[in-house]
Amino acid sequence: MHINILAFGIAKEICGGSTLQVEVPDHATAGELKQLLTEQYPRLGGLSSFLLAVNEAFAAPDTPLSARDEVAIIPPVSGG
Amino acid sequence: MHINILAFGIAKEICGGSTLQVEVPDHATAGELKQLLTEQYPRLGGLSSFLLAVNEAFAAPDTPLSARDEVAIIPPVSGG
Amino acid sequence: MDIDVIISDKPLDIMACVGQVTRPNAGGIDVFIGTVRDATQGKAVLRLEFEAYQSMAIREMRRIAEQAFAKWPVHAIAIHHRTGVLQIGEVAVVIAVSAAHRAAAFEACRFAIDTLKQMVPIWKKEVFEDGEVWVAAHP
Amino acid sequence: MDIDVIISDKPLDIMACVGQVTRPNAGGIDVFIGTVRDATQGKAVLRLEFEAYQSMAIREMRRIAEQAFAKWPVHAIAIHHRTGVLQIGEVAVVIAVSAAHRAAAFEACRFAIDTLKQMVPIWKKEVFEDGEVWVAAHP
Repeated sequence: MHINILAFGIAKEICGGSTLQVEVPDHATAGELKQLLTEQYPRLGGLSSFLLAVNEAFAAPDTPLSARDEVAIIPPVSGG
Repeated sequence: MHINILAFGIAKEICGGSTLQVEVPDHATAGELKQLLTEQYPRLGGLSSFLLAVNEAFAAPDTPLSARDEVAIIPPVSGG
Repeated sequence: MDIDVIISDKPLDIMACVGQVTRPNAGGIDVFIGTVRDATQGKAVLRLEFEAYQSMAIREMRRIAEQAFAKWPVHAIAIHHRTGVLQIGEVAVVIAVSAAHRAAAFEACRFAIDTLKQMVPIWKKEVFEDGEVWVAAHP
Repeated sequence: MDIDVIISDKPLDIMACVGQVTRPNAGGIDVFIGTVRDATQGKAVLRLEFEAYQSMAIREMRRIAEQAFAKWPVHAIAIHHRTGVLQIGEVAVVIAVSAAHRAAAFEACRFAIDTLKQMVPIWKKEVFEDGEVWVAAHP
């Protein structure tokens, strides 16, 4: 299935845009998507950390994904 | 010697005015004056605490007094 | 729970934030104001740029306020965060917390800014004379 | 040391106090605002009256700020206290502390209000429907 992904901050620069589409197996998890993104964009692996959010909440590695989810790449935050 | 004393807050009410004059022996200390005030105005002894200030600083009991000092009765403070 | 959360690309109004938490039964209000510093680790900063994942950031800010209500007896919490380009001295964040007694206001306000900096999806880019850096991105 | 101390019988201006500590090298400002609460221990308060031993109170407030400078790396401290008759919701005290980093600002501000309440010769009378009480005067 296709997953639409939002990218913010430095992730937007690494991925070359604020939205991207990634093809994942059906029933893929957030952890598997993170793995796939790190392979596709190796510079994500060089960040202090990065998390995925699914539907506006931080996602655990075993969070299942569906094609309608809003997924976002969350590099280290630095608000305030 | 005569000591001029300022009274604030509840001490002003207990002593019946914002200034009073007390006669103390020459070379009297702040501790001795406090004792004398408590005898003269027994309700001061009923306060949670009271301190004397000499020349705008809290005075230790052995602080010596002179006739030109600005002495103040400081009942429990409650600013802020 | 009396929570006011704003993300705005317009200058923040500190007194509006304080006004959101002012209550006749509040004895103390603690306010934290985060401003743009002119230097970081000795290097002159020209300006900052803040970017937010707005919908999620609003959720997370609200969640922080809810957690503070669960931990301390507070009356109201307002969290206002700025986005976009900020010049030196401009206000990036204002957090105001009111409570009957000051200890709760101080502790909840400190908790809110500490947690915001750890959890809320907002990113800050420091712009220097010779380049730009996304803060905290790299080890 | 950058210290601004005021005792005034006019309404306090919160933003003026914040303005006194705003600096381009400050990243965080913590502000404590003490307001007149509408009740104390469940009893309705009509108004407060503050009296100060003004000259000594100014000295003590300045001393508190100096102690805070000795304890924490802060940039500027402003302590403004109101005197006279205050209605419910009015501002009795504003303390603002700026620092490069927020921990120092929070801790110094908390220290300043805690110490002010213990040491500064200012007295508060609570006026109720049926009488008046000098706060903390009696055990």
